[in-house]
Amino acid sequence: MTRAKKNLETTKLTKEQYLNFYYYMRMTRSLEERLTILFRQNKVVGGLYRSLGQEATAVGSASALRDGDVISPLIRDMGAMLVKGVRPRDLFAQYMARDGEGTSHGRDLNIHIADMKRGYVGPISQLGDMVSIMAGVALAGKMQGKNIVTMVYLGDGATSTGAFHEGVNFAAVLRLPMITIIENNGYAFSTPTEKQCLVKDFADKAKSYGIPGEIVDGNDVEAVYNATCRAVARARAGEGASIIEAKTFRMLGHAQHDDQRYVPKELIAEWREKDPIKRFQEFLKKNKMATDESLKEMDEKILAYLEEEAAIAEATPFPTPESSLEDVYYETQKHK
Amino acid sequence: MTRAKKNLETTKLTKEQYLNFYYYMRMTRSLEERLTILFRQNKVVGGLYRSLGQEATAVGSASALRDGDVISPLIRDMGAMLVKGVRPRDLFAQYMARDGEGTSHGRDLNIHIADMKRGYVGPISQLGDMVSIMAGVALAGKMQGKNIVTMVYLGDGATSTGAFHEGVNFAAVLRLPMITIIENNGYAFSTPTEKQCLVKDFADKAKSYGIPGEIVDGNDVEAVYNATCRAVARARAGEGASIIEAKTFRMLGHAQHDDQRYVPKELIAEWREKDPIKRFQEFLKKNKMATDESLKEMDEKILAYLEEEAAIAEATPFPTPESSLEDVYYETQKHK
Amino acid sequence: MAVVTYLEAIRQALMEEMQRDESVFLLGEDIGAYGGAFKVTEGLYEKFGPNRVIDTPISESAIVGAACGAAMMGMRPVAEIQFIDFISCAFDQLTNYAAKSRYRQGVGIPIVVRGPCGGGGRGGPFHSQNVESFFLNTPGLKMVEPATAYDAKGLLKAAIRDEDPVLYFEHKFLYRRIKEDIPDDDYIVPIGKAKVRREGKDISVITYGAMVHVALEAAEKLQSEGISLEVVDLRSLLPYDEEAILNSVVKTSKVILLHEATRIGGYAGEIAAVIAEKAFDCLDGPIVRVTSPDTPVPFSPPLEDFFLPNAEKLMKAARQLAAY
Amino acid sequence: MAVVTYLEAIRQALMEEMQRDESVFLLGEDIGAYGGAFKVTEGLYEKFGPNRVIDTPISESAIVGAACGAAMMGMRPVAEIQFIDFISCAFDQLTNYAAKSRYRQGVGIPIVVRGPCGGGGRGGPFHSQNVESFFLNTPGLKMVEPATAYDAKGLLKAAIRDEDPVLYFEHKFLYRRIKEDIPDDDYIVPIGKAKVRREGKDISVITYGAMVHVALEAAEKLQSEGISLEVVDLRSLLPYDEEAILNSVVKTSKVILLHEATRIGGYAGEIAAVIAEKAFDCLDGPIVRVTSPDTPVPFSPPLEDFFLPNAEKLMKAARQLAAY
Ligand SMILES: Cc1ncc(C[n+]2csc(CCOP(=O)(O)OP(=O)(O)O)c2C)c(N)n1
Ligand SMILES: Cc1ncc(C[n+]2csc(CCOP(=O)(O)OP(=O)(O)O)c2C)c(N)n1
Ligand SMILES: [Mg+2]
Ligand SMILES: [Mg+2]
Repeated sequence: MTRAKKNLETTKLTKEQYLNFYYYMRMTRSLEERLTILFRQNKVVGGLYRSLGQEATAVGSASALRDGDVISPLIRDMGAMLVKGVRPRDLFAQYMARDGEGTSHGRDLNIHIADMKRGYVGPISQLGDMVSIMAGVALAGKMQGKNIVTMVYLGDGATSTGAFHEGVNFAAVLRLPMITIIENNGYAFSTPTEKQCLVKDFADKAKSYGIPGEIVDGNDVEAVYNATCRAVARARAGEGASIIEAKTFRMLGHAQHDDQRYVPKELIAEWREKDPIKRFQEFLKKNKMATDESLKEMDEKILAYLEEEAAIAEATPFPTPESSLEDVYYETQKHK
Repeated sequence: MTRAKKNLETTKLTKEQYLNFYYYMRMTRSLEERLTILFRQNKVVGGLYRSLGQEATAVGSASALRDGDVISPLIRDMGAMLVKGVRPRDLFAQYMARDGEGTSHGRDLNIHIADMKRGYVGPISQLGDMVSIMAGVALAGKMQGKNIVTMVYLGDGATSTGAFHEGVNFAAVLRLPMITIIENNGYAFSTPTEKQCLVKDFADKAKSYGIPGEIVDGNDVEAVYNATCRAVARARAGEGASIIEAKTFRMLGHAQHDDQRYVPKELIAEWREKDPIKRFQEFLKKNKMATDESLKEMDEKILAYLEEEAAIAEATPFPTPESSLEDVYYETQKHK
Repeated sequence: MAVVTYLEAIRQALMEEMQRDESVFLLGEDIGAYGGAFKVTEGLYEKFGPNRVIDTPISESAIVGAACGAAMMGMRPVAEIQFIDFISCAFDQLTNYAAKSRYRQGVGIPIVVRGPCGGGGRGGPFHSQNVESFFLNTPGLKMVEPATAYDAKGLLKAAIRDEDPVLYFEHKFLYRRIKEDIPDDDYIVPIGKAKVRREGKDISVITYGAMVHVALEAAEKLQSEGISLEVVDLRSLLPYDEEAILNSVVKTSKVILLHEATRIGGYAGEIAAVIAEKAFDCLDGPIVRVTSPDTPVPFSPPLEDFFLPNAEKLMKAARQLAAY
Repeated sequence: MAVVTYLEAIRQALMEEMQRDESVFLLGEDIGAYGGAFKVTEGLYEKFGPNRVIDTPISESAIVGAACGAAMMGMRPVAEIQFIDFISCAFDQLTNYAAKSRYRQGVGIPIVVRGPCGGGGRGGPFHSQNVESFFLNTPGLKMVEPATAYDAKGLLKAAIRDEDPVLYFEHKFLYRRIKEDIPDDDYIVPIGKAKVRREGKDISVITYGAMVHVALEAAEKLQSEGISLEVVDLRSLLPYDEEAILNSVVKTSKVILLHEATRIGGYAGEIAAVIAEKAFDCLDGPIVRVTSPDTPVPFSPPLEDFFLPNAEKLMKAARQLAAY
């Protein structure tokens, strides 16, 4: 039965689904490119982080979820947030430290925003901590009979934290419907994976928790989607937690200020060939789901949409100084 | 070459070595029995923890080490401390909260005493923390060209801590000569292993760090010794860290106050048959290394020795109240 | 009304809150069938089952993290830390996730993290600590520490119903040593309100937890010497009852701050600062701290007895201050 | 003598100590070839190689733990925490292992744990914290925070040579903003000694870190108003220089305690308590705290600017106190 269900959920994608993959990957990249412009214009406050080359992982995995499911994204997972319904204006405003619904009202930075209704939690910077948070969300869902799934994203580097270990083990033992997506992009800041951990495949970490671990090509959006569907099906069937390792690559530095001179040029060149968007464009064309023209049209629509959204964000005011004193406790909460 | 060395170190035990195994296992058990009497006489301060049934793990593993190597024992590893040269009087005095060289001067409890010369570190109660401490000791040894090995003992329960994870991974990545002995004794306080972790074999945790993991019968002192020798040989050859899972059983409650009613009677009965000392006695006799009489003689010698040691400890005064103010900083250090 | 110990009062609060509200559940190490290291949760597993009394792996960070996550979904988790000393392993989750969530992402975290604190039990450096100061500089957290069975129950209920993360410190020395008649019906002790345990006119002793009893003992003994101590039991450490503190100082003009935690960086500093800032005019003498000395909590009886504040030490300080 | 920034002074101290003593080595995240997130260790990897400048996994607890273990063997590790906010992940190892080792097992832990603290850089809640109060109630630890390039170098050298664990907080706002001529030859700034940065007679401003510069700015501006501030730079937070504090209070009779950390449970409490206990007689006015308000550190420029103490806020408090 479980098996049947799995097949059901992982096969026969519709054209609409494929085009959605494209839409969200393209949107992610264009949004980040737009942010880069804002960054150069000194409108972005603080660092700017890119997910260039990793869009397929974020989009493919989040696309396997449904309403009610909750994700905890990181800086490389804007694509997953977009799939879950964040508005580009929220991200623009957030990066520009503006106020407004959908932002953190200037309290926190980059993608640190939550919308429990849309299904994303605002992570904290301390890497690994979100794993047990999402185990708790999954636990509550189970208690409340909601049959939801939670998904926590983190990088190869974050697997070294004690919090990662405690969180995954906790979810495993309590058989919680939580999926951990390890985005292995080759580096943690300047540190290559071989200095982070001796395993070649981070999916092997699953063996230490007695849960399924699967490796997937993180630059193949459909493969990511399918692998996630399998894990989601297990989770919904009550079979508990899973780990998915998405093998991908960080095509830019850790953040805008990092020129990643420590990354061998050949490696970057090699991975440029595997660009998930370019690759998916070819796939769509080959399978007659798109033409150069239709893609161009979609791209332009996205750009126009982002332009509007950025304008809305730019028109959003900064929060008022005094508002910084609110919301520490329920008793002083203004923003609900 | 490494292989040759391994064989060299793991084969052909002398009669003396075998008798030493027995001596230390017997000493451990008798010492703890003596402590139990002191406990009933209200002379032990705080809780009393026993390693009944686990003596082979502690003794076999520590016997594979040499001078200069450093261990971090836990409450079930008095046997390892004895092998490393702790005096029974130190343990008696320590459990009775007395002063004196070789104790913590009444500051800390049970086996929380250190002797860097003899090669044991005083653990702290926070489980898992000692792993990275011992990684650091190993790192220093390596830097100082000492070719020493460090060994950290912990239970099945402690593997759930983030500190365990960070410490083992750290040692793995830096290829440090550190051996982690996971004493899987079926329970962590009242919690059975299946509520601690879904893996059957804790040795599988090694797969998550890319280091060797070996399962050994923890009630077979020679097997433990041999497995540890293999790991020690790897460590000294520069091959880095290892995990050994010793499968054993906690024959008494977590501490004296715990009647372990939560442990199925059959399980206890089953493991009573596997008692490491009884089993080793048979082995010695079968191999003509001992007779009932020679064993009895040794046992009595041990008892007499412990009696003397306990008397010395009982005669040791409590620390003076004012001494509690010393040694917080180097500037106020009295005890060197 | 029934006579219950401090420990039973805690258990009652858990039981009643779980009965009252389905979203209340417990998680921690060995709290299920075993009933917890101190048997605080005894019987609750049998009553509410494994889904609401959850045994966890030895993972304090995950315990607190999972509690936060569940709270975000509308649950009301109560996490037990087997000894409060081990909360150090969850320091990060508490101060960075739980405390800041409402502020930075608009999502409240109504959790309670409770556990046994304090010395006097020959627990040594890792089973005797008082950890309140570690968390005092973290906006977003609340902290309470009851001194009586009545408050133990009422404060725990208030903590469970509170919308924010509350650290609930139960002094293990009091678990079975104190008992009192407490009402059978539902009541809470509001967070943020102190209580004057004994009226006095010469010196205000501001304290909390097990030290309240030390203060009362000293007050009783000093009466015959003509020194009248007022004993203020803070009950809530964060937020604290500034009004009650200042009222008492206005009345007595002299203050002793008493706590079991060590001196430097201890809780008294905060209260000294508030008084020295807001009631400076009323002060007729130095603000005196009576605390443990600046060492880890030692294990051996003569050392621990020397270490802990007691009625004699307090009386000595009070006599000096009275003579000032 | 050469003009160096605060950041360069830190790097010089590391370099010179590594040259002087083979047992000194560095460990932390991205500190090797990359030179650290703020480039503090830049060039050291090239000079001393991978065995003495060790890149680690993202494991703050293991970084501190391994440093402790190495120190027990006679090494002198200096651990970098990429942002001091992440020290929360090593809170347990620091307070329970490092701090208590000498006391409970007779083995000293001469480590330094250093990292960038403080706000003003639009770092938000997790890259701007001041964490000194979290550690103030833990006997066995030492803490320092330099305000000048000279002290940055001298205190770091003293910390490395110290026999006990020292937390060394470097204020990231100062990294490249301040510079000065410092001696080429070896010198240390002793731990536990404050420095009067500016003599004054009306009010003592007791502070440390980046706030020293705020205090100096305010002092300069208030001079024309006829208010004379004395600025005491604590430099060492644990132990602190009680004598210097009391001397200044005796001189001015009025005190403002200034720090960037938030108010409740902040460092000022300890100093207020010491003054209110030991210099009560000399006080001519309330002890005033100027601190950040009790919220996480907000990210957006208008919020962070509103949040942080500055010369205006200090001047306002000083005017009020002067008029008292
Ligand atoms: C506990 C903790 N330590 C250090 C950091 C600083 N830090 C932020 S991102 C990062 C690298 C993360 O690498 P990885 O997990 O592989 O994610 P990626 O950036 O590659 O997506 C580091 C070290 C942190 N955020 N949290
Ligand atoms: C971080 C931490 N959490 C909780 C405890 C309380 N505690 C002490 S021993 C123990 C059980 C340990 O089980 P295991 O690791 O299997 O060792 P065993 O006692 O079976 O040898 C627990 C929960 C602790 N010491 N440290
Ligand atoms: Mg990465
Ligand atoms: Mg066990």
